[in-house]
Order: sequence, then C-alpha cells, then structure tokens
Amino acid sequence: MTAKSSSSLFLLLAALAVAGCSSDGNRTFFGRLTPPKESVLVLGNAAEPRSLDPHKTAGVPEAHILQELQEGLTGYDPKTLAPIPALATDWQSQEQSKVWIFHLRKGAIFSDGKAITTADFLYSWRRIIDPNTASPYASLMYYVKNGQAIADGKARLVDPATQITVMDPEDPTQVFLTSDQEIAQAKRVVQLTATADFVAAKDSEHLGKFQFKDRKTGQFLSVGDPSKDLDLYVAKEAREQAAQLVTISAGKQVVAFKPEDLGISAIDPYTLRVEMQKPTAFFAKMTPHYAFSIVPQQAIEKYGELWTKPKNFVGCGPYKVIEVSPYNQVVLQKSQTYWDKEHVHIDKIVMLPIQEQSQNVNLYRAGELDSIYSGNLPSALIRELKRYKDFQGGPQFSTYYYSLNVKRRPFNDIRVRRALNLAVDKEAIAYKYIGRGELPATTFVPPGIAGYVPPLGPKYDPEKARKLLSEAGFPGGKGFPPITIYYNTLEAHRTVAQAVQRMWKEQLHIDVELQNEEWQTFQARRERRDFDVSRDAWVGDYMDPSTFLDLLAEDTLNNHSGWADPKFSKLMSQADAEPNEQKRNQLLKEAESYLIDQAPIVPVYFYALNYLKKPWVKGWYPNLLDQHPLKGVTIDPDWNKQPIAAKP
Amino acid sequence: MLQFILRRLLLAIPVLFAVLTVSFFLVRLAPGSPFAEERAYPAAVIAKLNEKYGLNKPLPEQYLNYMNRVILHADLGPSTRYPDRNVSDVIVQGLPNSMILGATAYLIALVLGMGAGIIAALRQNSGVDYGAMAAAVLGVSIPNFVLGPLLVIGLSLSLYWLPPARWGDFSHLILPAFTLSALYTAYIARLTRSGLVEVLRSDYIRTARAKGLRESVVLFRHALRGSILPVVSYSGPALAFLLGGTIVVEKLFLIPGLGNFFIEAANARDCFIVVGVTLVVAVMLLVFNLIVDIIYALIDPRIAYK
Amino acid sequence: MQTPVEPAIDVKVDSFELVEGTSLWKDAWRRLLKNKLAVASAIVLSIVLVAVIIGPLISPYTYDQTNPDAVYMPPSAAHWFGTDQLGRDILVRTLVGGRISLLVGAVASIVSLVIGVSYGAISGYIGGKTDEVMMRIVDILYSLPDIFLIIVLLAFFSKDLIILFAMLGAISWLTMARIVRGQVLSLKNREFVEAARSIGVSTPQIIFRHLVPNALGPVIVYTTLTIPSVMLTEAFLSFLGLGVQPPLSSWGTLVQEGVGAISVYPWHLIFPGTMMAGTLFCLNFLGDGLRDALDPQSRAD
Amino acid sequence: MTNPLLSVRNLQTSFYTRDGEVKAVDNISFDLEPGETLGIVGESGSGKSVTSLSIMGLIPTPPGKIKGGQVLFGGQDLLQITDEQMRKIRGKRVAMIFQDPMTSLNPFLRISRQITEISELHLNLTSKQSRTRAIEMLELVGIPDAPNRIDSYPHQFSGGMRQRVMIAMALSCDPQLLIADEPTTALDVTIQAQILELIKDLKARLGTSVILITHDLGVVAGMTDRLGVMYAGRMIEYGPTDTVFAHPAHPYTQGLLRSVPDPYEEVEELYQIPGLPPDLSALPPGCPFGPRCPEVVAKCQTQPEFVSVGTDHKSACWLNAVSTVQERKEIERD
Amino acid sequence: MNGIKQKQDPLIAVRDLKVHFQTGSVGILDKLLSQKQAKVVRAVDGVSLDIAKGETLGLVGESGCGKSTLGRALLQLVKTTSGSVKFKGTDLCKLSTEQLQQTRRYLQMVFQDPYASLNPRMSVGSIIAEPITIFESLPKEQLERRVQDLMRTVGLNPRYVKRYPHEFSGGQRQRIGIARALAVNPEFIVADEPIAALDVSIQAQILNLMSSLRKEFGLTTLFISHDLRAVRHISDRVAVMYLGKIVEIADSLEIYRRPLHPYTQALISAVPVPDPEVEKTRQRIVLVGDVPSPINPPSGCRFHTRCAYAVERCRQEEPQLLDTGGNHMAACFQVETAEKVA
Repeated sequence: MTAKSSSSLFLLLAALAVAGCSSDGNRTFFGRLTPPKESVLVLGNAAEPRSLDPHKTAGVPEAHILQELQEGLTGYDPKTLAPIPALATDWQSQEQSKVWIFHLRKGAIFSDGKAITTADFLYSWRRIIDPNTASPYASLMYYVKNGQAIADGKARLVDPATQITVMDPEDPTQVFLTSDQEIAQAKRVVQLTATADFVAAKDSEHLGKFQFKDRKTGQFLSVGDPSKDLDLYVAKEAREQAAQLVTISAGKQVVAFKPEDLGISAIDPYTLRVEMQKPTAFFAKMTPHYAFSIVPQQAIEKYGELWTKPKNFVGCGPYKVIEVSPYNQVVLQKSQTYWDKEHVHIDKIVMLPIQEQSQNVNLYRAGELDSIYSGNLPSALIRELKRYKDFQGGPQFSTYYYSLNVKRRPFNDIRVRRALNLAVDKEAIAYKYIGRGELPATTFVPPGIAGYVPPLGPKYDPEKARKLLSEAGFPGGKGFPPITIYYNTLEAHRTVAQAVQRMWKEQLHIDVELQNEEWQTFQARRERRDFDVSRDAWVGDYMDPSTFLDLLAEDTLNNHSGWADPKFSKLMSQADAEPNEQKRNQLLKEAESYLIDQAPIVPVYFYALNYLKKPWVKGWYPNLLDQHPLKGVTIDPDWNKQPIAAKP
Repeated sequence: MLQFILRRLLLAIPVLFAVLTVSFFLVRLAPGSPFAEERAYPAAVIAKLNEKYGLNKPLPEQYLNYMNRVILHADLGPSTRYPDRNVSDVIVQGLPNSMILGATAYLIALVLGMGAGIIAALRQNSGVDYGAMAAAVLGVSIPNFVLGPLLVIGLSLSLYWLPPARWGDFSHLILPAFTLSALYTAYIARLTRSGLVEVLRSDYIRTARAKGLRESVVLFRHALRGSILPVVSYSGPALAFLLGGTIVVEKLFLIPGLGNFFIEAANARDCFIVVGVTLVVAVMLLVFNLIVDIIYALIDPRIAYK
Repeated sequence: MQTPVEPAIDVKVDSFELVEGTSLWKDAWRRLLKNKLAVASAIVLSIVLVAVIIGPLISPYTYDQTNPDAVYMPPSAAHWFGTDQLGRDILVRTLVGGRISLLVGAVASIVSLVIGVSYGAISGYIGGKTDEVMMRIVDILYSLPDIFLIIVLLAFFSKDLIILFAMLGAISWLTMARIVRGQVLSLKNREFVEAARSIGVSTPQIIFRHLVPNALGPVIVYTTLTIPSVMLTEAFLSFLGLGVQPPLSSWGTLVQEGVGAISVYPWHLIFPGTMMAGTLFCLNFLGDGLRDALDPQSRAD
Repeated sequence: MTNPLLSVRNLQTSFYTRDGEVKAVDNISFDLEPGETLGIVGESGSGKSVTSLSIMGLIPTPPGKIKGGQVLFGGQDLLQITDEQMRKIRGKRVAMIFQDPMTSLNPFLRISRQITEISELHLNLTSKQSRTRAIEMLELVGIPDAPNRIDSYPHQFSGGMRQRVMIAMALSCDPQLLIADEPTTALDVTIQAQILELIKDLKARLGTSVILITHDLGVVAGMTDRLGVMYAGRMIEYGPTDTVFAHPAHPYTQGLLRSVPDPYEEVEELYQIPGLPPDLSALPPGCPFGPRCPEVVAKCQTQPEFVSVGTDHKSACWLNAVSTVQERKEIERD
Repeated sequence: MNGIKQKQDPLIAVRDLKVHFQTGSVGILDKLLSQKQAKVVRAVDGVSLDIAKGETLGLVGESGCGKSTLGRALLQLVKTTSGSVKFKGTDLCKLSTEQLQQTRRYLQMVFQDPYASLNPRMSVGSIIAEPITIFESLPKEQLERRVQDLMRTVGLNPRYVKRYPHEFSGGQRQRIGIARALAVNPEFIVADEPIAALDVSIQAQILNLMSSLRKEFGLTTLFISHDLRAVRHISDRVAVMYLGKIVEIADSLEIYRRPLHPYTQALISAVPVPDPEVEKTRQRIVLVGDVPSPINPPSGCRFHTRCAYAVERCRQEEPQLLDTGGNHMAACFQVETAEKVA
C-alpha cells in the first residue's frame, strides 16, 4: 500500500465514521432494512454457550437457547412472564404451598419419539440436584424437600434396627449436620480434647478461631483433615457438639442423602407431586426456568456428556439444535415433534455468540442481525441508538450495586456504610453517565413485581453523609483508610466506578482507588472477600422479591458483603412461611427496609432493557427478565406495508 | 537435509516438553478457579468438579497425570468450561479458521509488503520511497483494534461492501485479513526494502549489470533472492503467530479461531485448553522456523544442513 | 635520508593543545542532526513530552473531574478535545495518558534493555553449551503467549503501575537478547576483541567494555522500536482490561474507549489517536534516523 | 597510428556526498590500441576503479555522476548513448572482471546460469547451445571436469577457480575489451600467478584488449604494454611500461618503485614515501602529491600539466618541464 | 651471528605444536543419527621452532596454511591441542588462566586489519592505556604521559590522544595498534600480517617503523606475512609454512638465494617483480591447483599433490625438516637425497 492510497483511505474512513450515522436521513430505522428471504431469524446472543445441557450451565446466553430446546412444566408468558401451561396443563398448591401437584400433558413426546411422563421429571430433577452432575442451578431445587441436603452431600443418622432417622440435618433442633467425615472428625476432636488445650489461633487470618495445642509438646495438632479449616474450630461449642455427635452416632448408621430423597414423586405417569422444603408460594413462578425443564434420560445414558452434540441431541422443546459451531453460531431448527408446533412460525434460528458489543451494532446495521438480546449494546452508542425506532427499552429485573465488605474496617461501622451510600448520586450515574434507560436505585429489589411495594430508600444527601462520616471518626475524610473499588473488566463498570470514586472523593474527601480485574480473578477475590468495595449485580431468577433478598439472608458465597444479620434472616424465614401473599409482601418489605437501612450494599441502579429489534420481528416483547420465547415470534416480510399500529 | 530435519525435530522435544511444563504450572498457579461463576457453585459442587477433572490432587501429581495423559495417550485433556468439548475438539475447530485467516493475511502482507518494498528500494530516496515507508510506519503505529473498526465503518457500514464480522465465505475473510496484515505488511515492506537496497549495492549485482542484463533480469533473477532472506527469516515467527490465532482480530470480527478459544480459556482458567493451545503455538513456531530454515537453504545454496 | 619514524600526522604545531576527537557517538549525533525527518520527529517528540508534563498542571480541569452536565461534548472553546462519557476533559486526559504511555515506553524499554543486553551478551560471548541452553530458554519463553504471562505475573505481583510496566519490559526482552547475541557473535571474533583478550582483559570487561558498546547501535535502534511496541502492548492490555486503572488513562485506554464510539463521538478517538499515532510515527522515524546515523553504511548516500 | 579501440578523453567523475563533491576521477585521458594491454596502477582511492566503472557506465547514480569527457569506444562515445544501447555493449563488446571473486559471483545462482545468461542474451543462443559454450569457456579457463562442475554454486569453488569462472563469463561473448579490476588482489601469490598466466595466455589466443587495474607494480610489469599511474583521481604518469619502469618521471612513481624491498639485497632501511594518501574531499591546491613530495617546490602550489616527457610518455609534474638549473630555480621561486 | 643465537636459550621454544579445530559441534544426537565424526581442521600440525631473544622470525605461507593460528597459539589465544610453547622455559600451555593473564604483558600482538583491531568506541588514549591499566596502577598523570610517549614513539602526534580510530588512516591505525602492543614493554611480539591491509606507499613506513622499534627495544618478533619480499626484508630468519607444517626455514637472504623446497621455489617465483625486464624473461613456476583442505591433508608430503617433482615416496612418507647446513632446514626428500649425494 502506498502512502497516498493509505492516507486517503484513512481520511475517507474518518469522514465516513462521522457521516455514517446521519445517512439514514429521516431517522426512523437503523441500518439496512431488508427482511430475511427465508424463515430464518438471526439473533445476537452475548456469549458462546457453555453447554446445551440445562443442568450444566447458568448463563443468560445459554438460557436463550435452552428454553427453546427443552421444555418444563410451564413456560413464560411472553409479555407478563406469568407461568403458562407447557408440559403441565394445570397445577395446584396444597398444604399452604408446601406441596404442589402438576398434571402433565398427554401426548407430548421427545424428538426421538419417546413419550414424556412423570418419570422424565423424576429423572431430570434428581439429576440436577445430584452433586455428581455439578449443576450451577442446583440451588433452584433447594426449595424442593431435601434439595440442599442432597446437593451439599449431607447425611443423616439412622437407627439400623428401627430404620428411624435419629439425626436429620434439616431438623432445626439438631445443631450438627453429619456425614461420615464429620463423625470421624468429631471422634478426633473428642480424643484431642483429652490431651490438648484449646487456644485462640494466633495468625491474623484465623482470628477468632481456636486450635488444639498439645499440652506436653506445645505443638499445634491437626484434627485429621489436612485442609486447614478443619484444624480450626470456630467456637468452643464445637467440642461439645463433637462429643454430642460421638455419643449419638454410636451404633447408628450414617445414610447419605441421595437424589432419590428429593421431595418429588409420581402419583401416576401424568401427575407429579412436589413436596417443598418449606412453604413456597411462588414455586409455580419459578418453574418456567429452564433448570426445571426435563432432559432426555435415554440420550444421556447413551451418549454421556456428548448427548448435547447436534447429532446425538434429543429434546422436547419447540426447536432442536442442528449446528453448534463454537464462537461462530448455534443453529436451531423447528422441531416437528413438538406438541404445539402449529404455533412455531420460524423455521430456523441462528444465535451468534457476540462478545464485542460493538459487533452487535455493526451486524445489526449491516442487516445481518434481526434482534439482539438486552444489555449487549455498547453504552457509548445507546444515546444515539435511542433515537431510532429499532431501539427497545424498559425496566429489567436486575439490580446494579456495590457490596461493602462489612468484615473489614471501616465498613463494619454502619455510619460509614450509610455515609458511602448517601454520597453516591445515583441519579447522575443512571441518567447522565450511563444513560441507557437505567433507573437510579435506592433499594435492592427492582420495581415491577405485582403486589410488592418496595420501601423508600434514602435520597442523595452528601451533607448528611459528611456528618455521618465525621460521627464515625473521619471528619472531612481525615483518617479514612485508602480503599479500593474492585470491578470486572467492562466499559459500563468502569464508568460507574470512576463516577463513584469521584463522588466519594469530592463529597467525602476519601481516597479511593480503582482496580479492574478479569473475571476469574475478580470472582475469586469476591469469594475470598478480599476487597473493600466490590461491584456487584443480581438478576432475578423468578418474579418474586425473595430472589433478591434471599441473597443476603445468610453468609453464603453469593453474599459478598459478608453481612449476616439475625433480624433480617428472621424476617425472611417468617416471610417464607407466610402463605398470605399480601402479608408476605409486607414482611418482605420490612426486611428490605431494614437491609437498606443497614447499608451493607450501595444500590446504584436498576438495569434497563436496551436492545435493537428489526421491525419485521413480531411477537417479541420487552419484559423484566428479557425472556423472549420464540414460539409465537414471527417474521413479517410486509412490515412496512401495514400501519405500524401493531407496535408494542 | 533429512538428517537436519530429524535432528531439529528431536531437539524440539525438550522445548515442547518445557513449554508444556511451564504453561501447565503457570495456569494452575494463577489465582482463580476454573469453576468460578457469577452465581457461586456450592462447595460440594466445586469439590465434585475438581474431582472430575483431577484438579483436587496435589499439583505435582496433577502435573504427572497430565503429562502421562499427553505423552502416553496423546490426549490433551478436556475443557473444564465446556463439558462436551475437549482440547482436541477446540484445536480441530479453531485452528483451521485461524490458519485460513492467518495465511490470507500473510499472503496479503507478502504481496503488498514485498511490492512496496521493491518499489521503494528501486526508487530509493524518492517520493515513492518516502511515501511507502511512511505508510509502513503508519501500519506499525495504528493498533489493529483501531484499524479494524475503521475498516468496518468505512467498507461495511457505510458502503455495505463487506460484512462487518462473522465467518463463513470469502467475503468474511477480507476485512480481518487486511486488518491483521497491516503490521506484517509494514514490516515486510521495510525488510524487503532494506534487504534489496543492500543487495543492489553488492558486487554481484554490479557483475550482473556489467553483463548487460536487463534491469528486470537483474532485479528478479539476481537481486531478489538475496534480499528476501530477511523476509524469509521474519516469516517463521510471523506465520506461527498469524496462523496460531490472533486474539484481537478474531475478537473484532467474531472469527471462530484459536485466539478466541485461547483468550476465553485463559480468562476462565480453562487450564487444559490454555496449555493445549500454547502447545499448538509452540509447535507451529518450531515447525515454521524449521520450514524457514529449509527455505533458507533452498534459496541460499551456501547453507548446507548436514 | 629520512628519519625512520616519520610523524605520520603532518600537522606541525608547536603548542600542545589536545585535539578533541569525535567519537562514533558524536559522529552519529552529527549525522542525525542532518536527517531532517529525524530532527523533526525529535522536535515533535519533545513538544509532546513538554506538553504531557506541563499540560495537566496548567489545565483548568483535572483528569478525573467529572461533570454530569457535560457528557460527550464535542470539541469547544471550553474543552478543546471535547469530553467523554463522564463529562471529563479529553485534552487533559490525553496529556495525562501521554505521561503514562511514555512512561510505559521508558520503563519497559529500560527493563528490556537491561535484561536483554546482559542476557544476549553473556550468551553470545560464552557460547557453546551455555549459549545453546540460554537460547533454548529464550525459545521456550518465546512460545509462551504474552497475555497469559502477564495475567499470571500480575496476579502474583502487586498491581503497581511501575511493576506492570516493568513486566511489559520483562516480556519484551527476548528479541533484544537475540539481537545482542547476534551482534556479540559477530563482534567477538573481531580483532579488537582478540586484541583485548591478548592484553589480558577480563571476560566481564570484554563483554561490557568492548562488546556491549559496539553492539549498542542496533540496541538503541531496537529500543526506539520497542517503545512503540510496548505502548501498543499496553494498549492491547487495555483492550483486555489489564492496563492502567481508571480514572488514570493511557493513550491505549483512551483510543480503545474512543474506538467503540467512533461513529457518534469521533473526537474521542481522533484526538488521543492522533497523539498516539503521531508519537509512534515520530519514534519510528527517530529510530530509522538513529539506525542510519549509527550505521553510516546503511544509507551512506 | 591506428585508430585506438578505446579513447578516454578528459573523463571527470564525481561523487556527491554529505561532505561535498569528491572528484574521484579528475580529467584523465588515455588510449588503448586493439590487442594492447594497458595497466592502471594506483593506491586505494586513486580513482582507478571509478575510471573503469565510468567506462562501463556502472557508476551508481546518485551519488556518482560523470561530469564530462568522452569515452570513445570504436568511435562511439559511450557517455552519449542510451542505456539500452550501453546494455548491448556491456558484456558483449566490453567485459569486466572484478577484484573479489567471492562477492562478485551471485551466491544464489548456479555457475551455469550465470554464464549462460550472457550468451543467451548477447549471442541469442538457445539454452542448450549456450550451455555447450559455457562448458567450452570453463574448459578454456582451465576448470577441470567442467561439464560436471558447471552446475555447482560459487561457494563450492575456491577463490582462484571463481576468478577463472569470472574470466570465463567475461570472455564468453568474445569481447573486444576486457577490463580486469584488481583481478588478483584477493588471491594468494601462487594463485595470482596462475590467474596472471591465464589472462596472458587468453589474451594471446583471443586478441582481446585488456585494461589491467592493480595497485601492485609487480603485476603490471610483466603483463602490460602501457602503463598509467593514478594518484588522487588524476593520471600522473602515462607511457609504455618499459619506459615508465626504466625512467619514472613522476616523484610518486619513483617513490613507489623504490619502496619495494629488493629480495636479493640487504638494506637497513626501505625508502618510504612520507605522509598519507590525500583525502579526496579535501585536496590540497595544486599538485595533490605536493605535501608528500620530497622535491616539492613553490610552483607545486599550482596544478602541473600533463605533459609529454618522452616518446609517448607523459607526466604531470613541474619538474618534468625543466631541463636546466635555471628553469628549476624559477619554479622554486614561484 | 647465528652461532651465537643457538648457544643462547631461545626466548620461545615450540615443540611439536598442534592446533586442531573441530568444525561443527557433534553432539550425542548427531552420533545417534549418523556415525559421523566431527571434522578436524589441522590448522597447525606438528610445528617445532625456536626464536632467539632479539630475533625476528618471518613466517610466510598462503592463506589457510595455519600461520596466523600458529602465531595465536604462541600467545595462547587459541587452545593448543598438543605440544608445548615455552617462553623463557615456562610452558605457556600448562599455565592456569591467572598465570597466563600475568604472562600476557610479556607477549603482545599486532593485528592484520588496522580497521578491525581497534575498538571503534574507545579513544586512542584509552586504547593504548588499557593494557597498562591492567598490569600497573599508575596515577592518571603518569599514565597520560606514558601514553603520549608511546604515541610519539610510533610516530603519532600525541595531541590526538583523544581522537577515535575512525579519524585515522590505515597506516596511522596500525601505528596505534603497535603502540598498544608496546605499552607494557613486552618481550615478544607476534605481528600478524601487519602490512597486508595497507596502501603500498604506507607499507614501507610501517616496515621501517617496526624494524626501528625492534632495534630500539630489543624486541623479539614473529612477523607473519604472505608477502615474501617484506618478510625477507624485516626478518633474520624466514620459515615457510604449508598446510600446518613448516617446510623450510633458513636465514632470510639464504632462503631467497637458495630456496630448497619446491614450494618455496614456487612461492618465490610467483611473486611478481616490478621490473618488466625480469618479468618478461623469467620462467615462472606456476603451481597447479589450489591449496588442499587442512581437513583432509594429503598423505605423505603434503605438497606432493602440487609438486612437479613428486615421486611415489612423497605420497607414502612424510619428509622431516632436515638441517642442510648453515641453519637451513627443509622438509623434502629431494633435498635429503641431494644432501646425501653431496
């Protein structure tokens, strides 16, 4: 390439870059407008799907594919997301939502012709909860009786003579959950208690924990398992518990929970009974989730992990997979065996794993994409894209927030937490800096759940924030330790982090550093809780406040802040047990209100839907979970000949 | 010659062995787990997964098992991220695409770069020379993640000539190949130019001219061979990197190549894939360097490998 | 008829004033000054250098000063280069970014220089089996992917900016080592090295007094080429989100941010991009100029 | 006198460098009769190679430039004809061999290719014919086993053999003039003897005119009919070889001849020309040899003319113009 | 004169010195792949000679005959394969690195290429001072004076002490090289083709300089050159080398007047004489072929392949260097028989 041609090309490009957008003139639709000639829909999906086995993945892009491949008891209503009949034709709850009964559709078959019965549900649900499956969505099955015990590999003690369970991990009167290993440890603890002192651990990492120290030799002793946590017992009661356990377990049989212990049973081939762990009023709302869909036992047993390969694939959904080309495309084809195939209008679906957000816009503009799932547009362009008719917005069931590590100073001080929360101008972030239609968040649960009125959160108040901070001993930010905000690498996260940093710096005069990390490192850090402030977000799995609030109910891995408050936990279990929807919502609101007041998290904004959709794609509606069942979606080649009244 | 090749292949074994070892330990010692997810797995699930992939064992044992599997069973291991894939799948799926892209880019770079280099050398210190060399510097100065989007905006989004991304037919190849080739074109142009300038000054070119040969004969028969030697030796590593998957361009143009597989695997600590792809790159490096040496010997008869 | 020892320099001067010699360095410097392109590049680079050092001090804005009411403003009298998504002034961010990018270039190339030159010189001079082993190690490191090394190294060490820069240098010394080794291999059989050995100069002295200074020409040239390549690597790391941490910017991060919005907010790319490309351009030309100056044979005319 | 084959008249070739104009060849003239051998002797930088390259039209331009003069070859001024015409003369009617046979042969091409391309080009032979001719030529220059060795590469030959190949190449179109630019400098003494004998022999057989360029007075002594001595771009002495050796007119020539050690005589000390060869970009005014000349006089501040000092014998020295003590005093006073 | 020299202990005594190089390292891998042996270049293959104190020995031969290697071997700059090099009775081949380091001040070298043998990045002053600083720690002033003295000695203007090698012409550089060799007052100097790269008019200057220095400092010199005339002029004795061996050694006038070995005869005959009368009349002995490779030297007499007088015995047996009287030694059967006949 010679200098002249290359530099003129460069100039040309720069000119086109500026001129490119305004070339549309009337600013109605964005990019090329040529509807597909065949019945093929090309969709921009955010990432390479990890697996087409619904039990092996928890990602949003996978969900878009999986919900078309396998069906469960219910499906989403494309507009309201309410459960609508799928493999179940109708369902009822019993015993104050402790038991659910589902009646299955007769005549539904898998793509290989095998009829679908309750046996498939037994197999599938047991499979997802089986620790050997290692399903990331096993947690959704915890609502079903024994679910968590199975997933966690727990065991119970059974009297071999009477076959009566004497110790059940789910029995609240029993302190100790058991397994073979724990009993062995308990025995060792008892043995050690006789010869060793129980002293506080010295090293800073295990502060507050205790260790055995041999009375004679002065050496620290291991409980038996080399993994370090077992060397250190949280409290002195551990010894008593160990002794108790040794006593109780004498002569008893340790029986591990098995998937078969999951609380589901077949009343007959077409009636499924589900027993819940505790009353779960919203269970039906959860069932459209693909984790509850069935998988083909016959194919899995035949092909093992490889059953998801297109040539081996067996499904029961509206589409079946015919091509998986990594980092290129996943192609779905209309299933001819689907019970409701009359309502499936599009022959082929092509899902593109587009990780670079600008590619979505480029391909869409070039007319190579028909629709993009939400959240995949570069934020820098959204302001511009909003001006086109293709742009679709709306609220989304998802919250963006910052977790404060309450186990660390100074975040253990509620005044500091409150001050940090009050000093973030969420409106500026949501409306000015991000500006994709997000709503500023002062509370945790996103709006939009029928019947739930969230509490009022505190408004942006730097004055009060400064006052709180000085009450906490940091007047004018003096003496406040330098803190770091961690976030994973993404443009929007970077923008928010810089805005928050600047606000805290300006309003509270505290030193804030930013640190982005690639995902795996970041996630490992959050789980180690090795951070001051960490970017966080949660997407609701089902339309109920508990999908958010449960996150902070206990000190679990997903509760990054480490905030565990007995009052909050108690309110949450009360709400869980409350069958009355209205009273339950009231309890949840009380819980959320308390959570916001305690401020272990700084809510920043509620996500907004933002995507592009070509005008010929019909039957695709914006909704809170960004769920778009393709059954019912059509391609209208004559879209511009009709009045655009049909616009949602 | 055959012995030389055999010797080089044998010498490659310890290098590959070391590459495997170093990359294995690096990826396993890097912080982060292959099973970290936005929604954290329960500990029991993590334990099961670790057990399934043999990652629960002490590191030296993991290493021995892995080497055992690689060497005795020629099995590069599974993917920890994609349950139904293994490293061989990834290489089989990704490598051909990367190679097509890389080979095209290399050919473009070779043709454009050598063309520009020859013209610049023949018109040394003229406007054409300065222009070509300035363009070459530009090629080195513009990062490809800027060049790519600019090309896309110009050629696919304004003129709708070429698709902006994706993979499939020839039209998808053009933009990424050009983006990828820019840097290499620039280097090859500079190497060709300086090589040719030097050769044109050499005694044997004077001899050729003294014979009364036409300038074209002097150039193509006498001068070019010697002057492309730097290009040839540059081509070894260049080809290995081009064909072994290029992260930025593959990401920019949504190309299902090894680079895309690799970067995601590295980010996701998909350890066997990382090690496997690293091995592929190392093998390519060795192979292309060997090929380069062979071509070198074919061009330059003075080099006799025994 | 003639004295056996005829003063070879037939300048008859009574005074005994020492005549200052022109070392090859001075000579090269003189030749460099004759190269208009290189001088122009050096001037532009100095202007850039002064601007990035002084500019942020006299700017009315700081690089992290956000303004919700001035998001994505096109260039204006208030903001010559426009503003970004947080309403920050792109001019001051570009200048601060220049500091970082130039610092990356400087630190990384010094590190690569130190490691590469010592490694290459030692390997080349000692030769034999040692050389073989040392070069095999380079081969191995060469086949390990850079990004992966950086991810791992960043994870092991702290995320200090200087350490990141040093790491960039630490992964780019391989080519330097090869160049120096090649130079040393050709130099070590030159007679002046043999002369040094014949008068009993010790090995380290031969390496660092006789060999390295003579290999410095290509080394300096390669260094001027390392700087752009390291700056681009930093940009690439930013592309992967591993570069400098915001709100600090580097040219790499600015360009990378800008390229996403090129069709709507072109100033976000054009200004930092031009600065960066221009600087790299100048560095390249300066490198070429240095090469010509240090190796007069390469372009004697 | 017959028409000379080659007649160089007032040839001036300069190189333009950063340090200014360098007059590599400054106004030299000489003639070469058919079948004659002319020796040109000079030290490095004296302009002898530039002279030959100027005749061949091989001066790299830029930086070099032929500023003036004529190179009449068979009556045609080679400086006035087109490149295409020149190309047809080069290799066919005027051939050249160079100093370093190591670098002057293309290392990447087989010997066969390098020889045959000339006869294919200039004699329009088929490739087969030209190969036969090439083998003949190689046999002529004394390369044993030529039919087998013709397909070797240059590096497979020794230095002496390579120079033979160069000669074979040069002579393959029966040129009228062969310019040999330091053909033996890079070779060992015994090989030098071989090559000199070869050139002598071939010249006798083929009747080619030869210009033999060298710095070694010994080489030209037995080989040439006429001799030109160059110094700092100028011809300072020119005449029949025997005459120049017997009665060197210029002090430089005298000095050179005297400074060669005589193997049969034990002398304490050699004669030495003092000082250093001049820097062409900063020549002294007047006679360039002035600063080193043992007989320098005031007149030497102006450039001496190239004047006849005997039959066919010219020299550029003021001393040559004087015959009386009186005249000598005059020039000393000047 | 010669008789006296012989009675003295020689300053340098070389006995059966061999220097062999391996070309192309042969590792285990190669041995596995092929049974090939490393090629051995017998650069110096059994040389014995003495150099008396104050003597200049000339060493001539064509390129590749091993003369430079021999010179370097005397200074232990190449590793010797076998044999001994005794300097004042001490075998240099057996010295440790440090001992050798200390001995270096007595043994110096002047190199062939005045352009390559000076470090282009160092000033003339530091080049000349470098050997001094290694062996002596002089105060700066004294060191400077010493360097200036040395420059004066070799005919360089001391004002130019701060100049760099590239600012000098070839002849001047060679003077710098000589000054460096003289800096530590050595006793023995190896001059490896010191005039080969110089202009004709300068060669005489350097030759004169060297012979005057030799007189002034009483230096012992090994003067290596391919130029027979120069060697003869400067040397007391001349040794002729062919393919790693010395074939003839004699007093310098003697060797020109009465060359015994056919190779020496050819060598002398090949040197062109700047006298057309001589050149026209004399019959040159033109040797056929090239010097054989030192990797596989011919059997028997190494010269037999090019020798006009070679007989069957020459192919079989190797002639020894034999004294033909008057310090004239030659290694040729013809000479041997001639002697016997005589």
